[in-house]
Amino acid sequence: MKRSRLQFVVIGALLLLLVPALAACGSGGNSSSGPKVKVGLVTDTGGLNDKGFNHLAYVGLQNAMHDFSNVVGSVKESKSDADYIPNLQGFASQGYNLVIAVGFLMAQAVATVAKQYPNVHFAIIDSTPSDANGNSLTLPNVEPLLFHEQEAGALVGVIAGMLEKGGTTKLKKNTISAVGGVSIPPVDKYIAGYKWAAQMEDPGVNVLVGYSQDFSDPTKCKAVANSQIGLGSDIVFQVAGGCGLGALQAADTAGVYSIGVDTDQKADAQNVIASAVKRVEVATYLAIKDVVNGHFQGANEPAFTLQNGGVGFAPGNITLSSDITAEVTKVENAIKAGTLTPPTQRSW
Amino acid sequence: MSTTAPETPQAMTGDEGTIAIEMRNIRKAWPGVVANDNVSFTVQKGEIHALVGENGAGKSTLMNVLYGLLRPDAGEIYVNGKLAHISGPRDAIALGIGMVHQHFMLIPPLTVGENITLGREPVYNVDVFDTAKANANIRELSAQYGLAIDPSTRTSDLPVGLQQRVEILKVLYRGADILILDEPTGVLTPQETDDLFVVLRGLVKRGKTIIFITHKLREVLEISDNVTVLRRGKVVGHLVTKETNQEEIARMMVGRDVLLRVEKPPAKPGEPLLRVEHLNVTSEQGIPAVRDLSLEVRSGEILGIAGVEGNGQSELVEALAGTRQVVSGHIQIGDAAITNIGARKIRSAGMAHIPEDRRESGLVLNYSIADNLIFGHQRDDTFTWKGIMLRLQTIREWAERLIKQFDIRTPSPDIAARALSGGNQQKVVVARELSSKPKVLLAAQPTRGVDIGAIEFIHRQLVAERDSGAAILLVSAELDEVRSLSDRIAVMYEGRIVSFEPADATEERLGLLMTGGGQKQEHASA
Amino acid sequence: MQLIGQILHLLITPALWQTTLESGVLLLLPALGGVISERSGVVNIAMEGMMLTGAFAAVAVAEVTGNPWISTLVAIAAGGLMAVIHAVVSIRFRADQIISGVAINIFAFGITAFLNSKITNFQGFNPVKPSAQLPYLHIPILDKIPFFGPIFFDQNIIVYVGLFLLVAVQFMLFRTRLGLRIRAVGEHPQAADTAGINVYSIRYGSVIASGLLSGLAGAFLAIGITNVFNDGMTDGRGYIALAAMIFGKWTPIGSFVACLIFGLGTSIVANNSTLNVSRDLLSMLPYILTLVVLAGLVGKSIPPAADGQPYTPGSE
Amino acid sequence: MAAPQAPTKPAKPGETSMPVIWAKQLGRLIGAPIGSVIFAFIIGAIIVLITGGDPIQAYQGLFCGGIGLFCTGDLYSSITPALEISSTIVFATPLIFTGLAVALPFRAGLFNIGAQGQLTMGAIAAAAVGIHYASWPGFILLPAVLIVGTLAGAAWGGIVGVLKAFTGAHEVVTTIMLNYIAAFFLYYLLRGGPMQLAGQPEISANVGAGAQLPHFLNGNGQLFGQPIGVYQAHTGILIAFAVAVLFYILLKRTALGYEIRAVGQNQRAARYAGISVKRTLIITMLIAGAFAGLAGGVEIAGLSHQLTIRYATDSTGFDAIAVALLGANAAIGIILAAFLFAALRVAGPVMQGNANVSQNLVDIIQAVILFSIAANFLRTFKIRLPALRQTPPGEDAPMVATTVTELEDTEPSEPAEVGDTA
Repeated sequence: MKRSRLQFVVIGALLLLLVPALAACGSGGNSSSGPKVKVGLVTDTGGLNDKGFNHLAYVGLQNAMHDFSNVVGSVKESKSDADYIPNLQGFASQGYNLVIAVGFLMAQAVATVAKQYPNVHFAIIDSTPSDANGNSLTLPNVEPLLFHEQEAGALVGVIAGMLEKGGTTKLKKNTISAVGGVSIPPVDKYIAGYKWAAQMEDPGVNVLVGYSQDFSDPTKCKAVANSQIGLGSDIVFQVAGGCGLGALQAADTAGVYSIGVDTDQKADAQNVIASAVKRVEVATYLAIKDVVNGHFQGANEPAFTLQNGGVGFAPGNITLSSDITAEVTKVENAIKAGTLTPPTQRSW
Repeated sequence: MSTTAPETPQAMTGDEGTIAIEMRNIRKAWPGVVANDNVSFTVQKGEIHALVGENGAGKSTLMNVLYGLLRPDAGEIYVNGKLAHISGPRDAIALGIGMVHQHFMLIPPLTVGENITLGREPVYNVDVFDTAKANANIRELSAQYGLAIDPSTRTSDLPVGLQQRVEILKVLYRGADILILDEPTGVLTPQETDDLFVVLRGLVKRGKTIIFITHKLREVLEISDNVTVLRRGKVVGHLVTKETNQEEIARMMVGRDVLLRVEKPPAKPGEPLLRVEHLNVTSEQGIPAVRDLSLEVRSGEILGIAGVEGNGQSELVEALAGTRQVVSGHIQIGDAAITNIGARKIRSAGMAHIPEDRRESGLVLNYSIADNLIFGHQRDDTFTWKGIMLRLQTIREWAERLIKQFDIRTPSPDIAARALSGGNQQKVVVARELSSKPKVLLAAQPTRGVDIGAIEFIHRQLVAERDSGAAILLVSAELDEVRSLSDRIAVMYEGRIVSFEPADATEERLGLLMTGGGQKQEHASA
Repeated sequence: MQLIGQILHLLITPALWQTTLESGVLLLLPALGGVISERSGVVNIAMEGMMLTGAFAAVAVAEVTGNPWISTLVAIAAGGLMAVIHAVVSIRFRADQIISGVAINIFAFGITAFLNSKITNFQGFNPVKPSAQLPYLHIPILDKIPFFGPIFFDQNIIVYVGLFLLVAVQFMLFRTRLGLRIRAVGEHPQAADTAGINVYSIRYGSVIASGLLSGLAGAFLAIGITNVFNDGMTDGRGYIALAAMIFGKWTPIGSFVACLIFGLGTSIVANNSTLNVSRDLLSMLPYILTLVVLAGLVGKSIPPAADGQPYTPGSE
Repeated sequence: MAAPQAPTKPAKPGETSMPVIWAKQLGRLIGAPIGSVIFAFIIGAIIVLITGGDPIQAYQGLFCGGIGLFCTGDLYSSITPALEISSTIVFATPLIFTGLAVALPFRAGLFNIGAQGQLTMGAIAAAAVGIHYASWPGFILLPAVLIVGTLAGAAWGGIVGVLKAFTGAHEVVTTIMLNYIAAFFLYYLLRGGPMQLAGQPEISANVGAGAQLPHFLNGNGQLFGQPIGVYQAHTGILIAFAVAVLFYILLKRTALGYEIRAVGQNQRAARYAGISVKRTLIITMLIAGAFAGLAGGVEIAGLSHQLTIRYATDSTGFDAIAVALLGANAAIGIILAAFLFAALRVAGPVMQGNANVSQNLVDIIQAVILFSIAANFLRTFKIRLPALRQTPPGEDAPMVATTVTELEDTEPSEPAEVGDTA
């Protein structure tokens, strides 16, 4: 009897919690025709709804499913890095045509599984596969989807440097900053380009760089950003995915500028002046398209650059003066032309 | 003998003016135990009525029924002449009944004022506790009854006597006219007891009625107007204090209807095996419980400790067993000093211990009988290989042997001790302790809560153990048991041994000694 | 020498103290809940789950209504709902309160993540719009005071609410009839019962209050300090609040001090760009400090006497 | 109140036969866990149903993904059952160790939430040895790795025991703090600290080949249509079984285990019997820490071969609490519960990937299992927690539990049970 009361209470509680869910549930998935192309997406520990590259990769998958009716997509979210290998194997063992690993941190796992399944196509975002010693590998069935983040970083760096030089910013301490997640190449390349370009425009500018050690908890990035703003940063560049939303929010609260990352983030905060864009969704889409069309490139897949539209920048909520936009265009063209090459290594 | 039979309740109209409480034919039973058997109990307004009886006689049960903490199986309660339905303390409070519990219902970290007013707190601004008003009320109450106390003191900082005063004030604050005091002097020093009596007399003078539960007869004579004696759940007498004396009450209390005969040959005492010198031990509350106590028990002898419970027997036994720190003094088994060397070493020195509460200290109820039969010996070479691996087969055989030898009624040694009856549980403890062939055996309340058959069996085992040369220290609240088993009797009162008596000492004499009589009063020392 | 200079420089940074206060109040809210619950005798390690539920509810409702106040109210209620489960299981069923708390935490994580995926079809909620966020108050003039201005007059509204609740709970516990009864029930339920107090009502109320406060903390986290919901976003803060409460000896003020220490730990880590020490090593400091304090070097922490013990009437 | 003794009817031999008693005990022992699991699955189904999912598809996914059963139909026929079983074994291995690490302190009346941190420290130490002495031969290196992991976990657990015994610091709080400290220490080591692999944050170099536990299946061919290399089940599970046997022997066959259980059941009686409660608590936590530390060592040696942040971020040490409770704190129960939870864990992504039901359903199921066990916890497992001196007879004995950690405690008075069966 006691038991049944407990059940009543638990069920009742569940029902109450579930009320909002009822409104929102729907089912997705159109049936496809033609030879199926099964695509599996394995997220890193950030999960699908990380508001960062896992999310963007998922958008790319959905776009592909929309455009190619024979593409069937599935997702596995990794709860810890222990799940990387089983999740990749899970798709490969089921005869998936393409398995996409999202993120630099899966470099070793992809190499391990790709060697086990030489007939399955793999793609990994932000990295090449790597061996146990961290050396990158060239595997014919793995397509590394690499981006020249430093080029996107450079464009927003130009804006930041010009604004500082113009002296129209709030704090006037000639300081800008970047909030990184964890110090991994894709993050550091963004920041390297940003710093290089800002100092190219305004050699005296002080560029603060901090890491939150996290890609998902916004409070951490917010605290780092607040610290930087406290030290006089007028412009905060977030390079930390979902965590970085906290940095954007900190800038809004303090009334200073912010720069978004990966995707156009002007909707996420008021003071976003631009976003350094990296089209993970496009890369994912193209990788799927390659498999659909039988043009899988493997290790020969070219990097995504300003030149081919794989990276870029998106304007924000603040109208920039014409000399700034002109300068951005100038630098953009120079990079595309190869006359300017932003650095890829960290120098801080 | 001025016993009046329990009065037949008179028509309530006639006594409405004079009778405060009348309980008629109260019965309260638990499976196997009748705690109150057709008890009728009447208290006049404005008197101090002592309710006396041995431990387990049913006094507290009766009062808990009156206060609504227990529901009677049968019977009626009249308060001030009106039939009352008391289903909880709240009802009792509403009827003007207050109870000072043996274990105080005080909340140590709260102030005196908070404790007293709890549940009826004065407030202002909706819910803000009005400290000033509470304290003023209490001061007024204090002055009225002569119970001086500082309402802003933390209750935990008060000595026990003052804590009791807080309890009394708490009851008075709730407007009680009838006060039940359950063993109020059990925790008090003699000086504090005197103070309490002054207070009680003052309360009566102001029209309060007091029911005073005790087993200390000296106090009964000193403070009460009337006495009701309970024995084994029944009223055995109603006495007018002025017309009686300590001996008479003691005889009624202790009774002689179930005198257990133990056949035993005369003792052949040998060398002293247990020697205790000038032992001092404090209780949990830090109060001296055993005071400068010395005794010795010889091989082949049972020394019985007689005494009303709470006079330091438990602390004495725990100190000897090594589970309570000795403050000062010396204990030895044979020639080996065992003072404060820890329970394990004391056991290996040859001490066995039947603790007074088998469920709390003697057994692990969820352990099997076999496991309980080696409890405390689990590292002996007999039962373990190099102190590591238990020898299960040996343990099982051992258990089967003891089960047979001690007549433990169980289908299997694998049954959990929890599932056994009280008597069989106690046999498990006795079997274990005796089987270690101890030099000294501490037997504390060895037959408490045990059926007659098991009592006789355990008594025979103790005598047999004596005859095989052990020194036995028997502590029992049952005077009959002490008298029938012991070869010598030590009477303990307020932490001291007040007298060593021969085995054939009369019940009256022992009763007197146990309740603080029959010896020079050493009252003022506190 | 250089390190000392860096530390000094860090300590006079207003941002350090601003974040300390904000993080401290975020922990304070569930800690206050814990104080109330445990003062009434119910161990509550489920603040984590209650907070997480509150965070989820806040973001979900903000998405629909766009109103921060409605969202906050629903978040508070959602935390309270979780508390009801804990209260029923641990008071009515007298289950082990710690295990019930652990179960709440796992359950809250599971149900919020499950619903998050379900409602948004694995996309996650969008960041909450600024108009649906709990606002930051820039108190005019005062916020211009050097150093103290940004720390005290440039904070989220919930920081002020939290500080108000700190005073209110401290006052309630130690100055009001209700507080007296809560403490009585937590110390000695039998005594309270014999004094005519309904032990069960007090305990139910106290546990639910802890859920309401934790739910508020969840809202503060999700639509105040940040503007998103992430699965498991409370990230152990409920457990830290629990530790802070014990550290603070079951008093609101003491808990607040402990919360500030944890907040300072968080803040130093975030502000250490001037300090040449690993962030992760710095992050260990508050936990080590707590351990040292608990180890009794600073003083023993004694819980309410009946904390964790279910009450059965008529027992002694 | 004077506690009236409530003597119970003496057991009359022959009235109840041992097989009946055993059957009753068995029923009592496994009834609640099985009931809890069924109950949790029902709740899970309801949740799936009202959120518009198909519970049958979802549960088919859990069975198929966890234990390779019912891998049929459009959704699941592409799954290789053997691979799923192999993965379940992989995930069950650390859960058995940590489940034991939670269960042993439970038996002594302590609540070890710190298995996570103990595992972390074990993994760190094991990896450090395995990397630093990578060139050592396997017959030295492998034992060294496992032993060092064990010792590190024991030390981490021992801190809890010492604090508990000597200062009374509540183990729930100390273990939470130690979990965080261990986690941040791991992060430090792997994020710019001495163990980070150059250019690769959050992972270390691999341990030497000699430090690796063999897999069950080796070679380059195919098995069940998959390359053999994907079957990651490793011999660590055998060590887990061995430790479970050790746990059983420790508890049931050794004097120490006897004392641990006695302290957990009745500290007062234990003291009367001459058992040192403090010493027993410390030893218990040392052993528990050793179990969890060994989990870390075995994971390094058997599975990951490198230190990664998973050793702090995954929830093994917390899942272990549910495993221990569901497993009734007994060796065989823990093994079964560990396999159940591992199967759920492995099946979650299969269910999500193939049936589009969020794998967080698994967390909900675990929580509900825990709830329903907690509400019945005492009665079922007789983990004595309660301090109830007197039950008014006539009511049934209430389920009473208090914190597992009271230093003084008493038995609940429950009605005798042998007589009841008559």
